[in-house]
Amino acid sequence: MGDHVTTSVVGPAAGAPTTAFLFGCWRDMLRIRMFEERAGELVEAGEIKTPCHLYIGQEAIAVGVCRALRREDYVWGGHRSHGHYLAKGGDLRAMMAELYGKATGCSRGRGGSMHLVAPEVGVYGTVPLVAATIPLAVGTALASRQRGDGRVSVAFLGDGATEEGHFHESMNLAALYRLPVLFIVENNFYASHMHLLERRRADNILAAADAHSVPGAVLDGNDVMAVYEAAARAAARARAGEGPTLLECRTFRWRGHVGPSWDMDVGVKRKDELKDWLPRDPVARLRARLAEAGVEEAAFTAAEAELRAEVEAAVEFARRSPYPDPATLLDHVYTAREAEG
Amino acid sequence: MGDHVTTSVVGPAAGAPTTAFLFGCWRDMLRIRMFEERAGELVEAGEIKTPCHLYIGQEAIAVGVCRALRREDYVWGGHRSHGHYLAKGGDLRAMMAELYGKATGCSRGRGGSMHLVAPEVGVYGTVPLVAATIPLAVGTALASRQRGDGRVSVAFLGDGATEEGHFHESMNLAALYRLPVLFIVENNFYASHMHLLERRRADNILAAADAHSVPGAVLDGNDVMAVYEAAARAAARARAGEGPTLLECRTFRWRGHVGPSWDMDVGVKRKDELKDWLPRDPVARLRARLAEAGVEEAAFTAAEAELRAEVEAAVEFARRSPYPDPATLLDHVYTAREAEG
Amino acid sequence: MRRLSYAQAIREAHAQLLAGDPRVFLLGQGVWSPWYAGTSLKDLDKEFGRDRVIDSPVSENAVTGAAVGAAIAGMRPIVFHPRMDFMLLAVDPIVNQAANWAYLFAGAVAVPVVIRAAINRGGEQGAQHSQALQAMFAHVPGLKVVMPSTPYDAKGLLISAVYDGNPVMYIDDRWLYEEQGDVPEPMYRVPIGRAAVRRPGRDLTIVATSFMAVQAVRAADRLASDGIEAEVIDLRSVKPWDRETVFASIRKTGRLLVADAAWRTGGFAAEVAASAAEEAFEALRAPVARVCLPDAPAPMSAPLERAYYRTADDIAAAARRLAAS
Amino acid sequence: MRRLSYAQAIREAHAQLLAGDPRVFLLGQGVWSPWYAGTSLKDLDKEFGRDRVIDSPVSENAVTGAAVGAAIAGMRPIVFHPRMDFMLLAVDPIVNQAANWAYLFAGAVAVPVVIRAAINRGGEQGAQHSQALQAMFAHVPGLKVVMPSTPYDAKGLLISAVYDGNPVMYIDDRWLYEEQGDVPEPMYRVPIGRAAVRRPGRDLTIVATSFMAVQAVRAADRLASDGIEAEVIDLRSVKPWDRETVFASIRKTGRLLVADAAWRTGGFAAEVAASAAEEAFEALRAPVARVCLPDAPAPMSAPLERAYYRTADDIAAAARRLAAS
Ligand SMILES: Cc1ncc(C[n+]2csc(CCOP(=O)(O)OP(=O)(O)O)c2C)c(N)n1
Ligand SMILES: Cc1ncc(C[n+]2csc(CCOP(=O)(O)OP(=O)(O)O)c2C)c(N)n1
Ligand SMILES: [Mg+2]
Ligand SMILES: [Mg+2]
Repeated sequence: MGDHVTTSVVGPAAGAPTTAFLFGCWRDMLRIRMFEERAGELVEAGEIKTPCHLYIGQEAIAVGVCRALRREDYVWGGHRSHGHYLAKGGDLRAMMAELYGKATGCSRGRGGSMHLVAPEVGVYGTVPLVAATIPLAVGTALASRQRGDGRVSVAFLGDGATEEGHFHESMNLAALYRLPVLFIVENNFYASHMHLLERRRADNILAAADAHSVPGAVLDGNDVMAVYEAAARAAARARAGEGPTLLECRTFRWRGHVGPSWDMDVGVKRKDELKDWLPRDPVARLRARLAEAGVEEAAFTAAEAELRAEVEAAVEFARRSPYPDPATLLDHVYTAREAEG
Repeated sequence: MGDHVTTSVVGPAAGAPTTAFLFGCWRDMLRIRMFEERAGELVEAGEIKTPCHLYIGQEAIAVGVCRALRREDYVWGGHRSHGHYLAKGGDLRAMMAELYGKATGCSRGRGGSMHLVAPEVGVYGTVPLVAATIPLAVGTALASRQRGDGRVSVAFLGDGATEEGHFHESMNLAALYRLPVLFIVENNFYASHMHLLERRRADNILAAADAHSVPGAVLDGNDVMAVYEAAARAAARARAGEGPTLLECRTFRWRGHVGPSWDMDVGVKRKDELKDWLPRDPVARLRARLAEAGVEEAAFTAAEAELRAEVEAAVEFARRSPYPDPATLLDHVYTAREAEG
Repeated sequence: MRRLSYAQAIREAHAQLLAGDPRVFLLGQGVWSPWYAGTSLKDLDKEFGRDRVIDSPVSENAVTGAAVGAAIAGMRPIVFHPRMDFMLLAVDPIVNQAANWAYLFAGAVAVPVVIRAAINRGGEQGAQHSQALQAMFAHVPGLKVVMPSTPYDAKGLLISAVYDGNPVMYIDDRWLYEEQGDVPEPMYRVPIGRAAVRRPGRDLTIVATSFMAVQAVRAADRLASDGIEAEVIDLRSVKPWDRETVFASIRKTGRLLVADAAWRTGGFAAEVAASAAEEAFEALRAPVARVCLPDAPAPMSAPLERAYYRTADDIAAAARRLAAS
Repeated sequence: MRRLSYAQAIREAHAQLLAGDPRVFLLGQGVWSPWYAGTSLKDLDKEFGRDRVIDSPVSENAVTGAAVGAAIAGMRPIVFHPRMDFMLLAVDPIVNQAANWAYLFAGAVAVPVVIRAAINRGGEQGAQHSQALQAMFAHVPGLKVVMPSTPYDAKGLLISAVYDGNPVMYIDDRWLYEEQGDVPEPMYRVPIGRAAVRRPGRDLTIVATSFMAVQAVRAADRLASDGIEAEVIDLRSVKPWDRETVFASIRKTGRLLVADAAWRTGGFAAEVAASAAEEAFEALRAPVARVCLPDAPAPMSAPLERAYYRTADDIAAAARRLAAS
């Protein structure tokens, strides 16, 4: 992954972020964007068949949060987690190979887009059952509390996931046991074809945190620094034993619920909303800010070229990789290694 | 049931309640109290074996709410529902016989204390899976909305039930569809052996209603008129198509979680709390108020005698009743009658 | 006779039920979506209004419980789960509540709810979007479970389910949505608990469910060209299931193969095989055989999916072994 | 050798695990209660502190999911459900999550969680406080399911479950809590997937689970006085189950009776009977027989409970019929 700024680089201790840090954030977001756009093309081309829920438009949330984390912190995601995986430091080639269903994939071709894993950087599994990983995040946080290992657990979830009862149960447990967990609600206003206000009376997700004594905030989810700073404060609270935080990050997904199309499940309403959101592109916004701060065009184009090359190399790697051997079909239903030691 | 004031008698349209109405409320509460005390004795005597969760101390809630309802309204309960069943107008003898496991029981000896039914007065089943009937209450309310039958559905639930995710899911559905349902939370501060603050950070159940856009209020659950008036307002809102309401009724159960004992699962803390709560006896409070209002001692003692006789007659009825015929064991696994017409 | 696809037949049943009975309504995830349920619910919201065709929040437990409650109140709700996997969040309202009600209250209260669960697998979706869990629910007294394999049954069993009076789980399989078949226009019922003999035969009995019933007929045609005459029984209902038809066939053929596209261990095929070994033992001339999914979660990668799922080839191969034994 | 009750053996296993391994902790409903879990967890909170013995809110889904997450993080949690019925609210974290993890991620992540579910029935509790649902979970690949019937196994299987490395459902039965038996003081393991032959016999094979294994031994003693020698096999684990021991016994006796105190249709007994009809068919000299609960929810009234539940008498009667056939 060349000089990809890994998430182990922690942001500015205090005060204004350095240009280097901001540039790294921009680059991380662009890296997700480029991966997703390429994956979308490959889905359209029929090369990738596993259902892909693209993250395009929401990149600032994954990057802003993961920039505030350490390598050993836990990150949990769902069906739309390409961005979470990359932002936390997951191997890009291994994810591309996974989308191709290859043996070199991060899940060895067993998982696909909706089941990603990178234990070496704290991604212990993203799965598409909505809200399913929220209690798991509470569980890794409980483990951290019991071990005193100072780790933070993050549950990335969508606005739709807040409708599942176990989201509420999980917040109550986290507050009750003062667990080091961040609930990052990516409110993109849709659960597949359904707008937020077709699923609840009010646009007030934060009130649920209050009901469970979980402090929280509402953020511009397309402003990576706003997300980073709030996540850094929340992570510090968590590490200090002060318990969970919920951050509602307001954003918008640009593409259809699943797949690359722009208008698959877009009603008239969504079309208008999309028009408002496109100008708030988190990647372009930060690029502009960096340009103002004096970063030269060459630096951007160089990074873009690097990333394009990285993604293309991953596609090549995935194409060249072998499929899993059908003889391995029944492997790993159970783990052989005993749980001890 | 002699001259038991049935729930079809609706309270004073407006202004101060009549003495007759208050007397009726007192009598309804006392009737529950006497039933429960007698049931407790019979459990201790080993005559009743089905697990009984006694309602003693909470009578004002069932009576206050059901006084605001009509015969055809739906009432849903749980494991501690003797009071709900009686307040809504369920047959007292049939419940006593059910506790004895007799064929004359309201559930024909199949249900016991934790599974009561009285469809003729809107009790379509109380069951002990915590929070299980909350979505069912939303369902009967949904049916009412679709039929426009003007009925109200009531879910009685405990503070512990608010920890189940489907309590939250249910409130969201009720608010979203503006359903005629009342969530009556009987906050007695314990879920079996666990105090409220061992199960959640804050004593703030009402905040959950707010999170789901359900209007609500906190009430003295030992003040039958406070409960009645709030329930009447909520029922009126529901019938007017204005949607659900949550009422947190603060109260205390006097006996152990299950069975008649006073201290079975009573820790030191609970003992002290009980000391504070005993003087707030909802039955005694209303009796005193009625005495002040000029009701003569004779009226009380006459009612007490009637009710004692009614309960004793029910015990005799239950004792004399036959057990279900084991040959009927496999009846009613499925209903024969087709769903049509 | 009119030909419809399996998905069209499901849609027609919904439309006729909604048009003919004000007590019927549809509640569940994706019912307003153009693609969530394939074409099996297409535009029902436009035709019958969003008060009777209700798309829901992502709250399987309360949504299913609400349908159960509405049924208790006398409505005829159909609650839809676009994937059976999601329905596992609603096991309490189904198994603890709906299934127990009639018995608990000695028939005083009925729960005429239809719980529709789609099996939606393959296409590299992976383990959490693939499960076929009929065995879990066929085990539960008080529930009925139907699994239509033809457009005709897809329509007739949905109508029967809505009017059965008991909680009925209606399990359809997305792999069947494009199957074509004769479907009468008027409403009609297919009796719950009655199997269909899809093909007569004397050499062995193949008992199959849902998608495997279609595969079994294809297998039987190939077997016939080898001179093996298989009798194919499509169970259509797994709870209750048609024991008499199955035993009668075994008494004729002496050989039983059960095909069910679900995990082998503890799957519904085990119940059929066990019952045969109890009640048609004397007639059995060879060991019973099961063609099921391996005891593994569904994989994702296409080559693994091909190795995992069972088709007519697998049934034919097992049938040849059985006929030879 | 030291005698302990089944409940004491469970408690001792917990205490030794908690004392010996900082990764072990206990989470669930009623673990601080003096009576919720009988004596099987008595005072563990006082002995090991409430940070490691954690009573929980009434939130089965998130509590179970939290245990799954903690296991993924390398802890060895035991999550307790005082009644299996309540656990139906936690089917998603168990079946969709814990069971799939190892496979989905090709072994990169393990879920060494123990899910303890107590069967707690009788005593006029009724349908929602009575269920024995081992069949539902034994169907699921990726899960293991154990059902100890003796104090010795209750201790040894819990220790094996905690160290198995996979999600293991540990099902205990309150009706066994007072059974006495020899229990060594030191920690020891009982292998998961290995059955125990409780009594040798040549005339028929009785395969039983949990409470029914105890009843089967009693039945066998009575049968012996009639000159019928039954071999009693206590499965101990239902997933995986010890096929070889069962088939070997059938090859010896030629007769199989399966006793499982759960609903008959689609119960685990069906899997044992079906497998016998597949793999030990030639050895079978009579139809297989099942002694199970009727296909009905549990009733409440004592006379109905007596008619509903199965005991040594029912096993003995079925065995006599089978031996005579
Ligand atoms: C338990 C469960 N129910 C339903 C689904 C179907 N489903 C997949 S994604 C989705 C919408 C999720 O919306 P949200 O949480 O807002 O995430 P987003 O897609 O917007 O990122 C639904 C309902 C599922 N995967 N799991
Ligand atoms: C789903 C479920 N989980 C757990 C239980 C065990 N249980 C029975 S009563 C109870 C406490 C309920 O407390 P609360 O809701 O406050 O009602 P209360 O007993 O105070 O009236 C619990 C946990 C149950 N019956 N159902
Ligand atoms: Mg969303
Ligand atoms: Mg309480």
